[in-house]
Amino acid sequence: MINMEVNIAGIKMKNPVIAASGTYGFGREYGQLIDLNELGGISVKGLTLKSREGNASPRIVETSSGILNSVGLQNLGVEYFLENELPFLRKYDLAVIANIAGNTEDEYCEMAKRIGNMVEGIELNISCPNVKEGGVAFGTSADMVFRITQKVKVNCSVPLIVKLSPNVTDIKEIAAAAEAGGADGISLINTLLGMAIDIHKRKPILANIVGGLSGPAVKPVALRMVWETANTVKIPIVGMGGITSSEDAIEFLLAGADAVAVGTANFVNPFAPIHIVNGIWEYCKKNNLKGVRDLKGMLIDK
Amino acid sequence: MINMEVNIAGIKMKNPVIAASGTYGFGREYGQLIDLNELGGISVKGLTLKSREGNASPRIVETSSGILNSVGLQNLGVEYFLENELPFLRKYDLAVIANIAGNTEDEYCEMAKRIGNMVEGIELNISCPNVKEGGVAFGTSADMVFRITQKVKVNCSVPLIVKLSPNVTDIKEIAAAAEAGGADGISLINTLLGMAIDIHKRKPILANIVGGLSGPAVKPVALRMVWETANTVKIPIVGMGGITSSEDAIEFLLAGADAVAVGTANFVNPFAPIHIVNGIWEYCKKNNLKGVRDLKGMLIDK
Amino acid sequence: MFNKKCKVISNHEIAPSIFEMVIENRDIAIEAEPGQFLHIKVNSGSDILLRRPISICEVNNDNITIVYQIIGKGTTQLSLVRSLEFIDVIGPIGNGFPIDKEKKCAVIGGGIGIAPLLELSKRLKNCDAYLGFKADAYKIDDFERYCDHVIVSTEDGSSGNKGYITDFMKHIEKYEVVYTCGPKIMMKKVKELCHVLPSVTCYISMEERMGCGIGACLVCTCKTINTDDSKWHYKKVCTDGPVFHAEEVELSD
Amino acid sequence: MFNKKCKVISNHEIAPSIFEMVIENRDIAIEAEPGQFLHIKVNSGSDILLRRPISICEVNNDNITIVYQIIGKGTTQLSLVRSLEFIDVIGPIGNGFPIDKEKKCAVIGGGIGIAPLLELSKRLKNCDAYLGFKADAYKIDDFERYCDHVIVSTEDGSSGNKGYITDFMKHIEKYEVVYTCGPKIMMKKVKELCHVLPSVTCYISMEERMGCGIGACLVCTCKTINTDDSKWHYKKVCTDGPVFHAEEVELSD
Ligand SMILES: Cc1cc2nc3c(=O)[nH]c(=O)nc-3n(C[C@H](O)[C@H](O)[C@H](O)COP(=O)(O)OP(=O)(O)OC[C@H]3O[C@@H](n4cnc5c(N)ncnc54)[C@H](O)[C@@H]3O)c2cc1C
Ligand SMILES: Cc1cc2nc3c(=O)[nH]c(=O)nc-3n(C[C@H](O)[C@H](O)[C@H](O)COP(=O)(O)OP(=O)(O)OC[C@H]3O[C@@H](n4cnc5c(N)ncnc54)[C@H](O)[C@@H]3O)c2cc1C
Ligand SMILES: Cc1cc2nc3c(=O)[nH]c(=O)nc-3n(C[C@H](O)[C@H](O)[C@H](O)COP(=O)(O)O)c2cc1C
Ligand SMILES: Cc1cc2nc3c(=O)[nH]c(=O)nc-3n(C[C@H](O)[C@H](O)[C@H](O)COP(=O)(O)O)c2cc1C
Ligand code: FES
Ligand code: FES
Repeated sequence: MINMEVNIAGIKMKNPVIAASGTYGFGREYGQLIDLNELGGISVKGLTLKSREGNASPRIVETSSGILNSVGLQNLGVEYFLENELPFLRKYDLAVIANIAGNTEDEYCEMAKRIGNMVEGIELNISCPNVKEGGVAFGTSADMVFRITQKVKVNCSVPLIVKLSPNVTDIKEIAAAAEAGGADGISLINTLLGMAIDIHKRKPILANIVGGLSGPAVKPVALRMVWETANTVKIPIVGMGGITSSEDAIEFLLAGADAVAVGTANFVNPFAPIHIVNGIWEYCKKNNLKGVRDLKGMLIDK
Repeated sequence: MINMEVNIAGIKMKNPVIAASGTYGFGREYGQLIDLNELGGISVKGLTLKSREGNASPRIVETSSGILNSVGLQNLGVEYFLENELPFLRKYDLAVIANIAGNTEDEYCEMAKRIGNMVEGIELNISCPNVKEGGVAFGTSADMVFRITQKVKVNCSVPLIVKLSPNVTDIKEIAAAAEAGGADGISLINTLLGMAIDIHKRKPILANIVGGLSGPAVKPVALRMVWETANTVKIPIVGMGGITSSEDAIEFLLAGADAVAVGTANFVNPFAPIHIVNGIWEYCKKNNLKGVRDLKGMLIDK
Repeated sequence: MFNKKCKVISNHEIAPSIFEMVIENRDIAIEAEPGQFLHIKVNSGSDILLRRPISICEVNNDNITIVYQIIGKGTTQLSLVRSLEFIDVIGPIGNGFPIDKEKKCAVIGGGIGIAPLLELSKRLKNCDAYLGFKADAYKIDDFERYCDHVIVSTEDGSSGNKGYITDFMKHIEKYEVVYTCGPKIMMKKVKELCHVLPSVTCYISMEERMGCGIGACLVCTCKTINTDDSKWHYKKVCTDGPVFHAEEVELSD
Repeated sequence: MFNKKCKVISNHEIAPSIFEMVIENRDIAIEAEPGQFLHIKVNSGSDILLRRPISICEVNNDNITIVYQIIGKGTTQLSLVRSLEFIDVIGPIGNGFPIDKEKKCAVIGGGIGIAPLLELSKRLKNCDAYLGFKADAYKIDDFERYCDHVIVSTEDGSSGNKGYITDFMKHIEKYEVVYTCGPKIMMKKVKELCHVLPSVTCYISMEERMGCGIGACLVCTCKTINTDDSKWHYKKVCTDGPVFHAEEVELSD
């Protein structure tokens, strides 16, 4: 028997594979194609206090082995989520993580309070590159990360995961600040800021000019940052960025992630998360591991 | 007639396409396959004061639409370059740019002095992610970039281009520091720090654990940084990162680059730089431009 | 909606740069409605990462026909698929064209935009087709089979009338429902023509770049106006559309 | 050295997971020496970005034969190329095996490492071949055509002797030159056997991950010892090798 269970800072999941925020809505759509019970968890589309329309279109560009997106947190607000989306997800056996983004520190706190213990965990999105105020602005200096984590933490009734931006000079410093601020876990990476130009129209392709890069292209950067973070903090880590196959996921787990999230890969293959769960299981079996938790720290890098 | 000439901070080139440092050696090898006279310039393999052996192998991993390398500045030193490599390049009609990396500020200055005006320009490599001392350590804080640029500049008899690392929170701040320090031009991006793991051996694939990501995967990030830099500084910019086709190069020129460098693409297609020169020419012709210089600032992004 | 590996029955060029592909899948075929689309993985590498949205052109028993134009690397790759190979398809997706067999209808298509109108014509009773092309016309025979009148125009005059198709729609007031798909500029014109005629209901099939293609990622939005309170919202082209009431959508740009 | 689009004459499996491909190019064929390799672009996308180094196995007039094993996505892609298609090849590259026709030689190959030894055997005069495989042996006939004696071993005993090929090289002292290519562990053993015999010169064909493949990027280095001053240096496998004097290279790992 291989134990696929993980416990991320108190969030118990039957397997370590989470649907990444913003790529999976609130589960309804992919639920038509796969059985959501197969997922360890879902991090829902980024929520804001009030409903938001997001950025103008085009909001997506395909790049080599990646995509740029600039959705800009379109959503109907936290209240709508709790009333109309959460009950749907409750029908399934998976951990629900509420990804929240605010314009001000107070908004983050208010959302955390409002959510209470209605979900298994809160993911503090201080790394969204697609909004003018808030978002990534909170995530790029260690001081601000420390402060906002500390403030939100006291308003949280459930484990608090802080989601970090890769657009920083030193991820170790930022991760340490989140830990010092009281984060129960860290997730990374959010998207890398990028751009694409239509040379015929001589215009940026995205209406928002810049957007966030995700998909296989970013995997090497994400993996490096997860490894650096794992060597810095003691709290659990959710690794993501370009994970497409179980081999990718295992790289992240070996690098020090306790769980993984799958985003862009869903667009390509809705069954990706299920294949990844199965592949991790097989790898554990082949390597005579008792469980997926044994993978963390097995990397020979000294 | 379309004027393909560019002048990068005093470095005159007959076209805007440069072979990127470290991917082209000192021109000898690719010179067996293409006519080096077709290039606008070459930035030679990173030079150090003394000869260096570099890092252990493996030094390369292929990733999705990219590669990680960790050469670690293997070279025979600046003296050897001037005596044994430069004379070969002098047989061709192209601008030679000496890419220099030091362990200390003094080493950078000494190299700049030693090189004198024997080349058309010096590229200050303060962004190599693959060496323990020096390299990127000088390139990630605005203060240090300002200081080293200022120090080296007084020792330079030729235009000084500062090559920036993309592994920073705010490229605008770093670019501005280089400009304030007296840089005549800026080149970017060097490689993004990344990692890859062999899940069967449970070991990082690179002997150096981490390496620098280049190739098409990084293009969106590079383009965004070039655009941000062009909106920040007045000095000329050499853009690079994933350029494979003339369309890619034109994106960089529209984003604000004055010239482009081609690195990883050479490994795939030795004729890439020539195709790029031709493609830029055709684009100018099709769009009734007088010359390649007209491309800068033609982006409609306001 | 299903995610299936579908057998390719045929795939060939029917006009310069225009390909017709027939794929086989019973589940998708049974559910398919005119105006819906398929989200297709065109290769197995990570190079062309995203799927490509292509409309359902026709349904015949278990077979679905799509017609696509070579635009870039995705459609080029699709054109290289050979018969008997399998392609990975999600579909059918989205809200198709609302169908009322009693009404007098017109389908107005421009270029590759004619594709989703064929199955629609087939399911309508009283339908005229207006089909505009740049140069080479295609699929005219098929429309003639299902429509009362078929009016064709080409910009170069090589088939049918010479000019834009909108120039040959003299009596739009005789229709109760108008369906349109094609270049934005054409659909704008159609929308304007219908707008001044309260008796004509107009439906538009929208295009936008897509990610998931199934309503989860919110990248494919278009601006819509709520005709009740005049407030605008972003709606998803993939699942709120691709077919919208003409009065609801903004056709900017 | 050339960069050419070469016509594929044939490409088929000759043993489980082992393919033989024949390509045509006069320029490359004329220059080719045994031990050199080709740097091959296996597809046109950016997905499998780098070229793959594959040794020259045999040269016949304008045709070059390579033999390769399916390892990962690059070699898989290569195996899908069909006859009459063109592939992009840089070559011939590197220093081949030094040839002295007067001397008594042995070629010692393990697995896919036998490939570069075939053209070598052909150009030598007095040569024995020792060929080791895990299970399925291949290309034995060809070696028998060019060599005095061919000794084969398989780990499962399915052809030739059962065991490692190094176990069947009893009298290595009878050779003046030994050439080896194969798994590191095998080459290490061969190197050790030769090391104690000053009369035997041993050449080793090295492998390392490559970027440019032509000597420009310095990613393919292996550790070498200068036998004069005992100082070590990194040398490039692609152009300083792939063939090295056994005493010069470190076979660590
Ligand atoms: C609902 C819907 C139905 C469609 N039906 C058809 C059809 O039946 N026949 C047909 O030929 N085309 C149809 N299209 C357009 C078709 O999706 C694009 O032509 C195709 O995606 C181009 O891909 P490419 O890789 O060849 O081009 P590229 O320009 O290289 O594509 C780059 C990226 O932009 C996206 N893109 C480019 N053009 C469009 C577009 N017009 N709409 C949406 N995304 C685009 C691509 O999907 C890709 O992500 C439809 C589009 C939508 C949204
Ligand atoms: C000089 C030289 C000659 C060679 N000759 C032959 C030959 O004749 N027949 C044959 O079957 N193989 C040969 N190889 C090995 C062959 O290059 C690899 O098996 C092949 O590159 C694997 O590619 P892949 O994409 O299938 O595997 P993957 O493991 O997916 O490749 C991933 C990356 O690692 C590199 N890589 C993996 N294994 C090797 C290796 N052993 N050596 C160098 N790079 C590697 C690949 O090139 C690629 O960049 C030779 C290697 C070298 C250096
Ligand atoms: C379309 C899209 C929307 C996203 N929206 C959010 C979001 O609302 N909140 C958030 O924290 N991350 C968001 N992300 C980032 C992903 O959760 C994830 O961190 C990133 O995409 C890297 O993982 P991937 O490469 O597997 O996609 C979004 C990503 C994409 C592609
Ligand atoms: C193998 C390799 C070696 C490199 N060595 C150097 C170097 O010595 N000095 C330097 O400034 N940049 C070096 N670079 C970075 C390139 O010059 C360039 O900035 C980077 O690769 C991005 O461009 P590309 O995507 O076109 O390769 C190296 C890159 C590669 C791939
Ligand atoms: S493409 Fe994802 S919501 Fe429409
Ligand atoms: S592969 Fe570039 S030097 Fe050998």
